[in-house]
Amino acid sequence: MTTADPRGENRPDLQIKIGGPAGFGIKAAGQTLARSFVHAGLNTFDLTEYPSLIKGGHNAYQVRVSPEPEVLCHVMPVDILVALDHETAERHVSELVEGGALIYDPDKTDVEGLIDPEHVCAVPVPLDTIVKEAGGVAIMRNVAALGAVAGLAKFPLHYLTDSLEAQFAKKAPEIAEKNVAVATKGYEFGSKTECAFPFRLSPVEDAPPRLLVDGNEAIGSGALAAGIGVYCAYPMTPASSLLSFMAARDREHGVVVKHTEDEIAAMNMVVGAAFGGARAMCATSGGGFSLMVEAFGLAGVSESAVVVGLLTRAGPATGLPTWTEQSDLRFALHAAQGEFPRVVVAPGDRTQAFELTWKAFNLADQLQTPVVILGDTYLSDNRASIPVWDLEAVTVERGKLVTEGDMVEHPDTLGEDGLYLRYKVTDDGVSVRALPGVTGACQVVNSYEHDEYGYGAQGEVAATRIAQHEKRMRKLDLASSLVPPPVEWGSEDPDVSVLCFGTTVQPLRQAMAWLARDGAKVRAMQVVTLWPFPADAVSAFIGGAKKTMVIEGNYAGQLEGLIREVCLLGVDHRLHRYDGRPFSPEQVHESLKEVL
Amino acid sequence: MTTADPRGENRPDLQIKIGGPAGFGIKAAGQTLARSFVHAGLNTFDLTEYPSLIKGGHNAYQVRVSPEPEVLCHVMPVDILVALDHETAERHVSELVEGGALIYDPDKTDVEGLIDPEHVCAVPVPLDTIVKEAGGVAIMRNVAALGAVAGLAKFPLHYLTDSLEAQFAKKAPEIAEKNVAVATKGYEFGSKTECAFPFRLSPVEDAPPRLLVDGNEAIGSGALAAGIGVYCAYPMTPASSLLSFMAARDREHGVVVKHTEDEIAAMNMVVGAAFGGARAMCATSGGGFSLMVEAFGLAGVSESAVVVGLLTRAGPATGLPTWTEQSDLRFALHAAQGEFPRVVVAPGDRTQAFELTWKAFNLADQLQTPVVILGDTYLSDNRASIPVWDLEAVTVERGKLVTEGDMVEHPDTLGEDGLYLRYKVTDDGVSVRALPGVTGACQVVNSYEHDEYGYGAQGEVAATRIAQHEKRMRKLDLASSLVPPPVEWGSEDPDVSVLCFGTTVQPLRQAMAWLARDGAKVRAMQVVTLWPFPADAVSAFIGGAKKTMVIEGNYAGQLEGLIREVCLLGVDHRLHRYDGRPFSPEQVHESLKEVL
Amino acid sequence: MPTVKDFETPNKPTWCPGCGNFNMFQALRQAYELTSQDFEHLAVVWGIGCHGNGADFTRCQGFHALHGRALPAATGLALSNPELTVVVEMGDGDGYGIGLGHFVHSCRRNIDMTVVAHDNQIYGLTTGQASPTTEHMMKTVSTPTGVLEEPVNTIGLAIAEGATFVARGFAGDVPHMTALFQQAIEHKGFAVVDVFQPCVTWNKLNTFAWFRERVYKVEEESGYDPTDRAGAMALSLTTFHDMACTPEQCKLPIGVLYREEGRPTYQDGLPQLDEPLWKRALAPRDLTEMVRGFM
Amino acid sequence: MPTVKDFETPNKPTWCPGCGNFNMFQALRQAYELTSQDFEHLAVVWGIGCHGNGADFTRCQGFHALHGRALPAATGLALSNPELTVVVEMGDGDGYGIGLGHFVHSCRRNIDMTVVAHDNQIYGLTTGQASPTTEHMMKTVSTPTGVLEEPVNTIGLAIAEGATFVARGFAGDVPHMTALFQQAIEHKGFAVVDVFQPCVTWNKLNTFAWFRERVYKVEEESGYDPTDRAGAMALSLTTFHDMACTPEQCKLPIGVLYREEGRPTYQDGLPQLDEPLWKRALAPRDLTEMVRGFM
Ligand SMILES: Cc1ncc(C[n+]2csc(CCOP(=O)(O)OP(=O)(O)O)c2C)c(N)n1
Ligand SMILES: Cc1ncc(C[n+]2csc(CCOP(=O)(O)OP(=O)(O)O)c2C)c(N)n1
Ligand code: SF4
Ligand code: SF4
Ligand SMILES: [Mg+2]
Ligand SMILES: [Mg+2]
Repeated sequence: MTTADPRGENRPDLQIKIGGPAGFGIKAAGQTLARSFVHAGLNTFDLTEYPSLIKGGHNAYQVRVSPEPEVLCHVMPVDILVALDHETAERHVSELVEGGALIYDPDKTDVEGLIDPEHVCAVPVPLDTIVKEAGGVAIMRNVAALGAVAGLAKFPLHYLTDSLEAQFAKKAPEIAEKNVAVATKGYEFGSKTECAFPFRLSPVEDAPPRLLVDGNEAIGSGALAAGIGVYCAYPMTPASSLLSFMAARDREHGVVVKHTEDEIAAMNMVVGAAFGGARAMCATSGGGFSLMVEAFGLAGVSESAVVVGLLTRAGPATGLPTWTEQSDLRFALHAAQGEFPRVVVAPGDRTQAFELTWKAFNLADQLQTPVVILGDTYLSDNRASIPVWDLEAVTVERGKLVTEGDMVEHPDTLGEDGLYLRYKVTDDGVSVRALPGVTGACQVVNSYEHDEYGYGAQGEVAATRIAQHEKRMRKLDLASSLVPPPVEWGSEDPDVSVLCFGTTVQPLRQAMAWLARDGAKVRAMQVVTLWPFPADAVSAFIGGAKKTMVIEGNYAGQLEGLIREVCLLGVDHRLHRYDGRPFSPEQVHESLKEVL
Repeated sequence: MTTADPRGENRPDLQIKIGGPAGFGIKAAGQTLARSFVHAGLNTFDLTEYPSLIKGGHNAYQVRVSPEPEVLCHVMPVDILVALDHETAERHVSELVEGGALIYDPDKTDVEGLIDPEHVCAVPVPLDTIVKEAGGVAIMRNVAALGAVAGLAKFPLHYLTDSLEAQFAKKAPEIAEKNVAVATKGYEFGSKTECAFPFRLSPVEDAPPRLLVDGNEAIGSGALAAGIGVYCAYPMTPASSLLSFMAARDREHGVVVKHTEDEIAAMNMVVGAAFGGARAMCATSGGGFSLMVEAFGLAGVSESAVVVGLLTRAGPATGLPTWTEQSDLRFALHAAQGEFPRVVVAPGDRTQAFELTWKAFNLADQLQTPVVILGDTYLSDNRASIPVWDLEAVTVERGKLVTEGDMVEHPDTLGEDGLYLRYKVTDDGVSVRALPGVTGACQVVNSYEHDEYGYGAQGEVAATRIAQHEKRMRKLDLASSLVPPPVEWGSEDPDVSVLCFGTTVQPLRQAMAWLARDGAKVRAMQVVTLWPFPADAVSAFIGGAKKTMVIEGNYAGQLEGLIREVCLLGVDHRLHRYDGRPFSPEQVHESLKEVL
Repeated sequence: MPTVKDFETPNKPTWCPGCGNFNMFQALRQAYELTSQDFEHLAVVWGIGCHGNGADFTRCQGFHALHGRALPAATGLALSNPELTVVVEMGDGDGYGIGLGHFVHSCRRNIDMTVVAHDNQIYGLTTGQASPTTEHMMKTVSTPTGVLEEPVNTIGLAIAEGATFVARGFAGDVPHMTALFQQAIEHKGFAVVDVFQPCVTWNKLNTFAWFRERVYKVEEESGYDPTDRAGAMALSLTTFHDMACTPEQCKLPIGVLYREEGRPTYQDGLPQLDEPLWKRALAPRDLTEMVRGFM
Repeated sequence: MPTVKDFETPNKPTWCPGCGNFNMFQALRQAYELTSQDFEHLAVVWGIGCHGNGADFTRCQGFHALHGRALPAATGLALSNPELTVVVEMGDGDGYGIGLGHFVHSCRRNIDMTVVAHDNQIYGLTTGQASPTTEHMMKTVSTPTGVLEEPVNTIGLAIAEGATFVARGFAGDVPHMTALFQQAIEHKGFAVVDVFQPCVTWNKLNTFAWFRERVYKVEEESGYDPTDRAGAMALSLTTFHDMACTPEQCKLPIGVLYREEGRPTYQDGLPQLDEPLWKRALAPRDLTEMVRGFM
């Protein structure tokens, strides 16, 4: 996908790519770099690519950095390529822009013939030697390279060294010292380069504070903010880091975090914990969700307030474990036998991930039904700098919940016999939920169809079944009034109207920014809540449009199919991707231009 | 649902209902009765209703019998009610038609006040006494009652006694004898009844032979005919009897039948067995399928030829274990992460169940992908008499399969290095599959994305991924040309055009027969293959229709949604049912009349 | 405090007349009375099977879980509220078959919980298929030529994997069962009581009479030491038996087979579980400090 | 017959330098040569984990199954063709964690198959979470305050549940491992070889050096009787150990810990499995007789 660089000539941003063998701390290096940029008031957007191998494969990490108030997405062209080994240079040198720079170790790589010095600035940095001289260890080669990047871009060194110091201060001050020495040496090499490198990164004064987080950190934070009590998971890429995130904070925040024996246990435990009244969540990727399906249905019929993170990767089956895809939308909508209300929300970025997560807990409690947060590898794995979350906005809405006291104080929840009706048929479908411990709250939370008490035998009576089934399904109406609406932006008088869901919003935003700059008129809608589907809003969006397009990261066109099914409306154009890579904004830009 | 009896005045058929406590052999009794009818050249259609309890609940079994060449469906009105206990009489007496008969034990039930002798013929039969006098055991009360039914309907006793003799001859001849004595005595009571009972059942001479089978027997037979080698299952209503069916025939037919530790194992074993070259199948209901989901995706990505029986019941979760529903259609279509080709076929009756099952094995082999047989409790549990299957029509098509020899004889399957390419990219998406044991057939059947050899690491290369993913998905085109088309019948110039899938075809056929008799013009389509969806046929069917309607046994309108999604066409009317009961033909009839 | 009768619901038990579940139900209610349970804090989680129908008959905080998943559901419940007494009733197919993994991992956890297995050596509810504890070579509808597997050694498994109270009861002896249940509930840690529960409808081999001729109480054997782990594991091997074994050949020990006091429970390792966790969700958690770490 | 080198593929192993998997891979190939395997009939099934990457490196009839599901996949394969030699390579998370149920049920079956566990006491591929064999209280990313569970007693479990060949190897001793693999493959029945496989990247406790100080060979102990089931189970308890245990405190037996000859295998109970079952699907089965029974 070699496309022109739509960022244009006078762009303020730089895209830096660091590549090397797996297991060489590439990701950590990229994150350190990003952190020091953000501390300097710049904004960043990272992209990591790695195979499902601990070592031996090839890893790459990109940091796009800009002084502008927001970096919307990663981009494909590379301004500075840091090749920690020869393979990286060979693999990625073609991605360098005209005038870009290659940082490499002259003892490892011969750039002769690899680059044309007319077009690419060669920056030799003897990484090994620097590290050896500083008495450091091999992994510090990264740090030397980071120093060179800073030097090359005239970025004040102290942001980097401060960042390194903060990072290592706790572990061992001598290591911090060595890192600083290595970075400083690398900086020298980077700044004294002979060829002209036109880009420079200056700190932004008085920039508002930024958070540097990936999607899993955002989801985890949202869950913590919501007052989560129990988090259960079995590791699975890209959800694993969310387990580590929660586990690292369990005692401090009073959360029980359980690495379970499998995903079946995780989901069942979460339903059990929800019965106990804890806010409970599990998260996994598609394969683990497959194993959760049965208990997901249990949550539906037992009306359990649970939150499930489904962070998808490229399938089917084990598929491409470390690569992204948006192909589990329909699976999320239809998983489990029988019919029950569910909510599916798909955050597009880290800000939404935080917000939708705490909101998911409210929805689960208000609706007493499972809520799915549908993310993907592209979101989970990559950090960007974002505005500080609005912690004040977080609310805890637990819906019709009785936590203490005696059910006699809630006479409307009792049957004629004075006993508590856990599944009382109500207009909005939601019954008052009394927690274990509340006097008089005997109940059966049931995987069988059941009557209002929760008893299973009576569930077989046709009228009871109908009443309970319809009661549950009625919750979808309530849900429609509670769930986050789609997000629209762009031209008021568009030539093309584009729909997407989830993380595709990021490249789309970037592509649209470029198009708007060039005067093209595009309007976009991100369908935030996938179920219940915002039929009216989507129909209205499509209804008046000149040309319509759906962009989604799968083969079959799942969002498009959903639009067709719910709105009975077709779309004119579509862009799909299913090679494990996220959409690039260049690709989206190109594709929109074709349609325009 | 009290509706008129659309069978009309001079109907030739009789509906007999036997009810009593669970564990009293009600089902066996009904089946015996049906068998003796079929032996007399009559046709039957059974309906069994029972709770998920071994004993203590209430069971009912209906047999509709007719001298006509086919009985299309069960009906609701009852002509003869056999009440083995008082509860049955109370529960079901209102279902009796004008002029119907109640057979009851006068020592157990007082019909005074329960029936109006003007309208219902009371047939007291001292069941207990009969059994005692014959020296029989309690369960023989059923047999006495069957005798009374035969007597009442003037049905020659010997069909019943022959049937009993055949049934018990093996076990113990003395038991057979006692049963015959009891039946004979019951017959006397039935035939000497005082009130007029207008209906009578005469044997049909020279009737063609009939099979008396339920859906699971039909599916099991289809699998056996296809040459199944491995059947794996974990018991789950209504699929359990299929496991017993297969297990009872394993050695005779050379099939390895494994009751596995769970459904996860069942599905994974089947994929393993398919690798070995056996024709392999598993079956379950929705809950078990939930657990199979991950390995179902494994079958997809590894291109394994497996057949999965998904015999649905009313959900969600444990739901209503012994009751029917058609609510897992979308689940079957979207189960498992990622995208891969699958075929879903839904038999409507026992004839189709046999045919579609052996065809499913051919499709699985030809496409090297999983094929789902989507049935339900209504099909699995109930017997009807049907024309003898066309065993001559059965074929074994194993597709591109090499079972023996050396791969050098198949040079087009080898890479440039001379090694076998299990996943060679082909035009139709299907690669030549060589079984273990074939010389030179080294391969990796892989749950990861992979290259043409099957190696996983290369699957991460974007181009390889795209080639393999597109290759797999292309199989859907081939599938479209191979799968069974929809079935259409009815008026050529319809006022209403109705669509359905699966077993709903049975009540629909009956309702349409009644409507046709009364001159109404209805046309129907049974969508036999649900995926790949027959877009053209369905669009054509709907396109020219005056009014359209979908009838399906679920809440959400899943078939309708599919039509909307694939054909971008709406339908005008719909009839849903989700109380665990199958549609009755009366209900369908009524509903169609409203629409007409 | 509630007494035996109080733990009933308006629903009449629907088990087959003579089923071993009736006695277990009786013994359990007695144990609840003896251990002074109250309705609000007695949480019972059932699997799916005939045993699970007890959910309709027991007044408590009930959870009728999925087939095989009673243990993880119960674990989640226990981990959400330290004030509950958590009891699991599971079937043999349920707990030792499809749910076996959870059972072993729960043993390893020594989670404070009582597990009662209704071990009728058959699938009752699905009408008589072989279960993981069905005798070797027994014929059932799913194994018409005989079960080819050895039965699960439930006791050996539980002891080998870390359960700290492992007992076996017999549904024909209510007082003995009651005492076992009581001890199990009072035990701090993962307590398993595997009960021989004759299924009178489907299991025509392992009947009340069959067991009566074979069971003996370990506590009546002089010298049996339930704290000797290797000894208890060795004894567990004696529960393996053939279809044809005579009462002399297969003696079946019942009673407390193994007990270990003082090992920390899973909950002991969770200082954050010092109160019901719903109390953590009364208001948004203050994350100001944590969020600063992301800046 | 193929020799060691022949069992390689064009793909270079990608394990971390120094990983215990290299030695296991070496020993396995040697065992394949020693047991005269041919490519056509040697079927190896892998779970998902670092160990599973062996699927790319081993020339055979390979099946890279789902995480935790190598055993049922292998079982299906074995039940479809009696002419195959079936070997399973599984991880500790894979086989003793998520797949534990299958492991126990496979032991009960005594299915004729060889299972090699790459037991590195950690989740390698998902970057260092606790596994079911991780030491009690060890800190990992998923258990930053320490694992609260006891590790699975893999050996005790296998023996208690019916495996007929149970051995333990150490990835630091290739000849010893090779001999174990060879015996396991030659054993008729369910053969388990659990191998201590240091993960040099994520498990900084159970290193090669750590094991070298602790392992000893049971066959060198005078008087060890691997046919004594209770004795072997008792010995399995000695594999439980603490993080802090000294080489003196935790001696780890390796070698053949239990073996039982002559017990019928699962396949022995299946007379219908007398030829590869694809031969049953060459033409439609004649059902005329059976169908008559429905008339
Ligand atoms: C996932 C799943 N598979 C299968 C079933 C069907 N099922 C219900 S109960 C049962 C077995 C019952 O046996 P057991 O656990 O021993 O309980 P019992 O009836 O003997 O008390 C089965 C297989 C189910 N409910 N869920
Ligand atoms: C259902 C499912 N859950 C989670 C994963 C993610 N996963 C892949 S490997 C692995 C654990 C690996 O540990 P282990 O089995 O010990 O193998 P090792 O890498 O140590 O060889 C996990 C959790 C998966 N592939 N499938
Ligand atoms: S089937 Fe067996 S276990 Fe179930 S209720 Fe009847 S006797 Fe009890
Ligand atoms: S992570 Fe551990 S187990 Fe995996 S390859 Fe590296 S050293 Fe081996
Ligand atoms: Mg049982
Ligand atoms: Mg491991």
